Amino acid sequence: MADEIPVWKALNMAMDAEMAADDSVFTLGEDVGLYGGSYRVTQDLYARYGEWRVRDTPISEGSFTGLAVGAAMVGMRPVVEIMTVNFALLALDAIINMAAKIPFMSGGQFPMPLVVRMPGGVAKQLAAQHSQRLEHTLMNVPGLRIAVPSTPQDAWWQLRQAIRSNEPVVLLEHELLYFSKGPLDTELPPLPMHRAVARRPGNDLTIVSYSHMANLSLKAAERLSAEGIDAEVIDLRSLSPIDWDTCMRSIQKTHYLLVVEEDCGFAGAGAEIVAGLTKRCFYDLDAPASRHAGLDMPTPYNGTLEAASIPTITSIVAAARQTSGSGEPS
Amino acid sequence: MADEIPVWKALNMAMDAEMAADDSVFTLGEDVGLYGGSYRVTQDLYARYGEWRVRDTPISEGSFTGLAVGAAMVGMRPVVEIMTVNFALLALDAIINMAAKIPFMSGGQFPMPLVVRMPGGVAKQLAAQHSQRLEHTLMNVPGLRIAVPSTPQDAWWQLRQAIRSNEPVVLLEHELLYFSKGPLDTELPPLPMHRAVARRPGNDLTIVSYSHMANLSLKAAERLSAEGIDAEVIDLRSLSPIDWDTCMRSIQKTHYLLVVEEDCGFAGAGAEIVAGLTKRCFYDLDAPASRHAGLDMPTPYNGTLEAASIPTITSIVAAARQTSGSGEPS
Amino acid sequence: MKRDTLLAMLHDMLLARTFEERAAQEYTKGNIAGFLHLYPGEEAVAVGVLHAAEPNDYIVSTYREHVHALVRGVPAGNVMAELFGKRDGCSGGMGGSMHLFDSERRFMGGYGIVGETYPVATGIAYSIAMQELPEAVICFFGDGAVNQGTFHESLNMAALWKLPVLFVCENNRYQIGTEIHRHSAVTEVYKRACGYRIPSEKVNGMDVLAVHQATLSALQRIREGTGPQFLEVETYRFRGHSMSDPGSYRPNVEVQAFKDEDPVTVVLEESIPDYPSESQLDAVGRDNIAHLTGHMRREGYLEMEDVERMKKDVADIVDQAVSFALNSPEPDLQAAWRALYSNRGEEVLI
Amino acid sequence: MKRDTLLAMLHDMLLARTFEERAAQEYTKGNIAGFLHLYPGEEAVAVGVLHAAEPNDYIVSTYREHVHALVRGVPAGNVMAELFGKRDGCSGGMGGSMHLFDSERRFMGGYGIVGETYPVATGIAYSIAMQELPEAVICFFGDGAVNQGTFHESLNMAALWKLPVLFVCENNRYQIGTEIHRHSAVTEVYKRACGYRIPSEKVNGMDVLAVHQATLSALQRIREGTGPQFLEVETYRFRGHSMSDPGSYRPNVEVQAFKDEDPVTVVLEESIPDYPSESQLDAVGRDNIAHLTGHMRREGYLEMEDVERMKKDVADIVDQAVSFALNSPEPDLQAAWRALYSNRGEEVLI
Ligand SMILES: Cc1ncc(C[n+]2csc(CCOP(=O)(O)OP(=O)(O)O)c2C)c(N)n1
Ligand SMILES: Cc1ncc(C[n+]2csc(CCOP(=O)(O)OP(=O)(O)O)c2C)c(N)n1
Ligand SMILES: [Mg+2]
Ligand SMILES: [Mg+2]
Repeated sequence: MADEIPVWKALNMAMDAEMAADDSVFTLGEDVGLYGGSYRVTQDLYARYGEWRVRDTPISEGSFTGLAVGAAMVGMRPVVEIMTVNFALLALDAIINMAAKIPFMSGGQFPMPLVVRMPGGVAKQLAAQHSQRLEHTLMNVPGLRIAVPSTPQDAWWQLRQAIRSNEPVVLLEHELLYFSKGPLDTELPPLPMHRAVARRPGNDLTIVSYSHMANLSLKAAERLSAEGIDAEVIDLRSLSPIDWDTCMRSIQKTHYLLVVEEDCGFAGAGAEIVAGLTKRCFYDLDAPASRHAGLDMPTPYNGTLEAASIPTITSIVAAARQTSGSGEPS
Repeated sequence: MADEIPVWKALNMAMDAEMAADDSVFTLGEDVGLYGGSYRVTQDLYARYGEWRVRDTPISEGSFTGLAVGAAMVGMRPVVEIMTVNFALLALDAIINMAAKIPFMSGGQFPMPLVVRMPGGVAKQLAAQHSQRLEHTLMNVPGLRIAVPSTPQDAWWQLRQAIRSNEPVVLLEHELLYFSKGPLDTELPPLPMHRAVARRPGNDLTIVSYSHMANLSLKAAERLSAEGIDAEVIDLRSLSPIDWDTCMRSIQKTHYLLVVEEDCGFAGAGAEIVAGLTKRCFYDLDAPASRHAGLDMPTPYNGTLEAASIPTITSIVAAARQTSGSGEPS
Repeated sequence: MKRDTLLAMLHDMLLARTFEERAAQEYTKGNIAGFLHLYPGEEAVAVGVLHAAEPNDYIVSTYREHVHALVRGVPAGNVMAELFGKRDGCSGGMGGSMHLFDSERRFMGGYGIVGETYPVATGIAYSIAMQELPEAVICFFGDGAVNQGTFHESLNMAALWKLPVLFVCENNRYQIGTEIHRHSAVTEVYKRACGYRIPSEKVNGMDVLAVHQATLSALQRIREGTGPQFLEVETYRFRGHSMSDPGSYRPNVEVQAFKDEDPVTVVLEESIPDYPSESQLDAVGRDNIAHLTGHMRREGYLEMEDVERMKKDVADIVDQAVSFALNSPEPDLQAAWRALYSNRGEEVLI
Repeated sequence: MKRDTLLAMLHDMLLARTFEERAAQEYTKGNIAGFLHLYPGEEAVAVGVLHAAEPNDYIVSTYREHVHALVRGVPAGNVMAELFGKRDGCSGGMGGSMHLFDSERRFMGGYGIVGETYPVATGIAYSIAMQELPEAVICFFGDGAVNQGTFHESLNMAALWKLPVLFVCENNRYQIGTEIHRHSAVTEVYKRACGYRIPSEKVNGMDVLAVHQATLSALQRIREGTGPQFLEVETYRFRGHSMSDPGSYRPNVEVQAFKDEDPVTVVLEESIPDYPSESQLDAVGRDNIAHLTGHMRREGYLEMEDVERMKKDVADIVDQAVSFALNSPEPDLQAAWRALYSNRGEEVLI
């Protein structure tokens, strides 16, 4: 029987398991050590593995991420924690121009077993600069892989798989998920790291989502079912690569697609999901695929406006109704 | 009668005109001064306006772009030249977290008459790090505007409009266009800065493109016409906002859509264009909208491979044939 | 120094402390959310520096900037309303605690991404220099912020072009939980300005007069055209990094040691005429704030009544600020769109 | 110093010069495209530094790195083939001139984005320190690169954690067309290491022996565990920044002045026994390379035949490199995909 634990704990256990198993795994970032990590993901690791393997850094995101790139080239397995995704804008050269390109530019001579963990998403009134979303930017980088776990079980395995991979992997962790609990069964074998899963089967409409929004979509689906709309909810689990097949199979059954994403809609992750699936399922779709996304606006600090700027369970329900043809016409 | 001049010259004249008209316009970047700019856009301005208004900078992209943000807040009109878009990854915090957010976060208290010019695109064997494309990243930033001129006439007006705007505008200039010539009629009134134009009318298929690829698409359309396929070519001229109406009118006429883009296809600019237009024109489209894009691969140095990694006139012709149902099924 | 000046400083320090402690309470009550970084312990920095600035100077600050805004003259009600996310907040409720702005008072913002203050300040200074105006920019940042690349890039440009910026490092010895010797190879922050040949000085941040004097001289040099200046102000924050940080990485004895030289409580205690005595006062030594009150008392500037009145005044100001914030309406979504497109005017885009 | 060592250095300097001038020709012929940044004038830096390195040390370089690769032992044919974009290029034709890599020789790449070498080198050094290996990393960068934020961030971390990196600034006084006094507030680059308390020294980059000696000592200190070291090597590039730069921003007289102390031509001229004379040689003064040949000739190390043979040798090597590059096949698209997914192995992703 699996215990119920929060996502941060699953990540913490995953870090511990991989660090115990392999001396070349180390982690670095601001306050990952003595302080134990802003969201506790590295808690107790400093005491257990010492300062060389759990390294507190200065506020130098560009260079400590680049440092991890250099270490990965010589076979170390660094796990960078960028305190939050908002500061990753300062590390994009290291991630995009270095980590993702060195294996290619060198003709395949170097490994890049780099993991970059980034807490992010819209949390609770952190205002515009601390509510940045980077899905789309990272997705457009060939050579980079992106995992977006939404449950403790996925967090546990996807972090471990990311650490074991020789390719650079970004883990986008949603700040609102860290303290949400779910079962973790460490004996369960892993899914392939980038496989999508249908969290809820349904026949009337396919909702494709990821991370925190996948959980909200599930809750919305329950409400929808009370109204007689039977939605299938697919949690992508990965934004690069995307598991198109799982999505296609669902659309072939439901004929309607709604993508739910928290990032700004214009040129967000949903653009690729919708474009990719419309191309693949054009003749299966009975209506245009819809996106229900964040507003194209920096996140307001005011709590009511913040909530209005991103999808909520209620708004997902409304969007689903409309997509499946059961709502008022827009 | 309009003279034929190269794009760099049109930009140079636009800079000159705005600097002459308004003392608060200044430009800064690496080698924009004494050297005259890598692509000659700032040629002769140093002698004419002096070092304070034409400022050579150290290699400090993050900070000199941020410096321009500060200057714009107090009403100056800085035009930053990031030597090439590839170095803009180092300036994204200034562009995204500062320029695009300060007017919003301050509740609308500050102007942001900032222009950031970036030569970019895939040029001639500059290899992976110097062939970065950032369309999609910048498009996903609310508060930012993006112009992508493809002719001297557009370069002339769009740069002037960008300088006069109080909002932050990024000008993506394609490196292969600087020395391509076209007419410039300085007496012609400007189009609205973000209006798309049909460069060639046609009835069988709509090709939506921008920048260098719009020019290649035009040439492809000529070849297609010899085969009896009458393609309408729309040059977006702007990636944010996008002029949906002009595109929609075309699709309502042709019923087929091909988007041609040079950036990596997965989560590229085309994802939004296709998703946005499919949603708006779902019932007008006789076939799924197609994207013909760069391969999802860093740009190889080898010239043959580089050419194979992005659309060419020939490959656009083939993609158009297939989209319009006249090619071999894929 | 003039009595009024000293009293004004004391007033602002008391206001700062009262305002921040009240903000902490309001946070606990749920009226404020998000990250809340408080300033207790560091008041002498903001007060000493900003009392030396002219109204035409510009201020650029961090996410720990409520007190900078207050001392700069942004009304406490508008600051509190911003923390509450209300329409009358100084950023219209869009920015919150980390993003206070007031263009009228040339308060150019609180920035949430560490290291952003350098380029913003340098850019404003560039504009000043280009127009040959007699103004200066004051740029605040922490000891942790010194290791961000923009520090290096911006200081080099400021020095190269002799821009009128005063760089003020609020060295409270911690970058959240990381103590300075674990984040900086050189812990004497003022020495790090040497790589740019920027005149640099270390000041005791517990001594508001020393901070004030050093700032006056630095601004004077800037206005004479010598280019940027650098002050490292040694200080300490009594609370955790933000409301969500218990601060358990610091030994209690360390926190207590600094509290003992707290600029505000010392001023308060000192201002009660009989305790401590003059001789006790003189013996304090390390606490230079004591010298201020000592000085004020010797000059006959400070009476028991003054302090009582001031305490009451600031308590009233803060109470009123909270009522004002509570009563201010929430901004609506239209206001948010207006803020986003505030610079669009009548422009036709498409 | 041993005769063999000196001859080997001379050989590498000649090879470097010949290789680069030939690359320029091949560029003009259209066999090489893109940006091509050449090294003539700076040979003594690469040769002096890299002859002091051990095979287990790592080298991290910039886009102006052909000579670093050659001196490190990457065969001229593989370097030339990479410039040609061919399959036998040391990066399989994927990287080109700016991105030479050779994992076997621990040549960790040429980087095209200015400032990337610092963090890469620091990261490799972190791995070395963590494993307590006796290795070091040599990190090259230009004078212009010193103003990138990563310089500051990386040097701080390297110093803080005492990482085994030798930072080598190739100060050729120009950042493309911007002379050093117009890009740096402090033009003595070695002084900029003081902000991190990294031992730092300025060396005459026209003197291969001085460069070699300074590098040996610095590496020695690194291996003793004292942490990072910094060398500023003063040098000059005779050509424009890249093939597309005529270099017209530099006065001719300046270029000529530096050419007069060109490490390579001086070595060549000096090695012709009768011209210039010993006394002429001694009079050269500023050109320390002349001291090398003078030294070598006095020791009986250098004969006319040696030089002739060497010149012929390097010409042959370069000729062969060009034929090798010409004959090497082009990589196909499959090879590109393989390079991109080289680290995927049998991994099942979906
Ligand atoms: C670029 C960036 N990285 C990390 C953070 C998270 N963060 C916020 S404050 C802080 C510590 C800053 O320390 P210091 O500069 O000393 O200022 P203090 O908080 O002590 O006033 C950190 C790491 C951030 N906001 N921005
Ligand atoms: C981040 C970044 N900005 C700008 C450039 C363009 N650029 C290439 S080399 C160069 C000058 C570098 O000068 P320096 O560091 O002195 O090296 P040198 O070329 O003199 O060897 C510039 C500006 C770049 N490659 N990367
Ligand atoms: Mg601090
Ligand atoms: Mg140089």
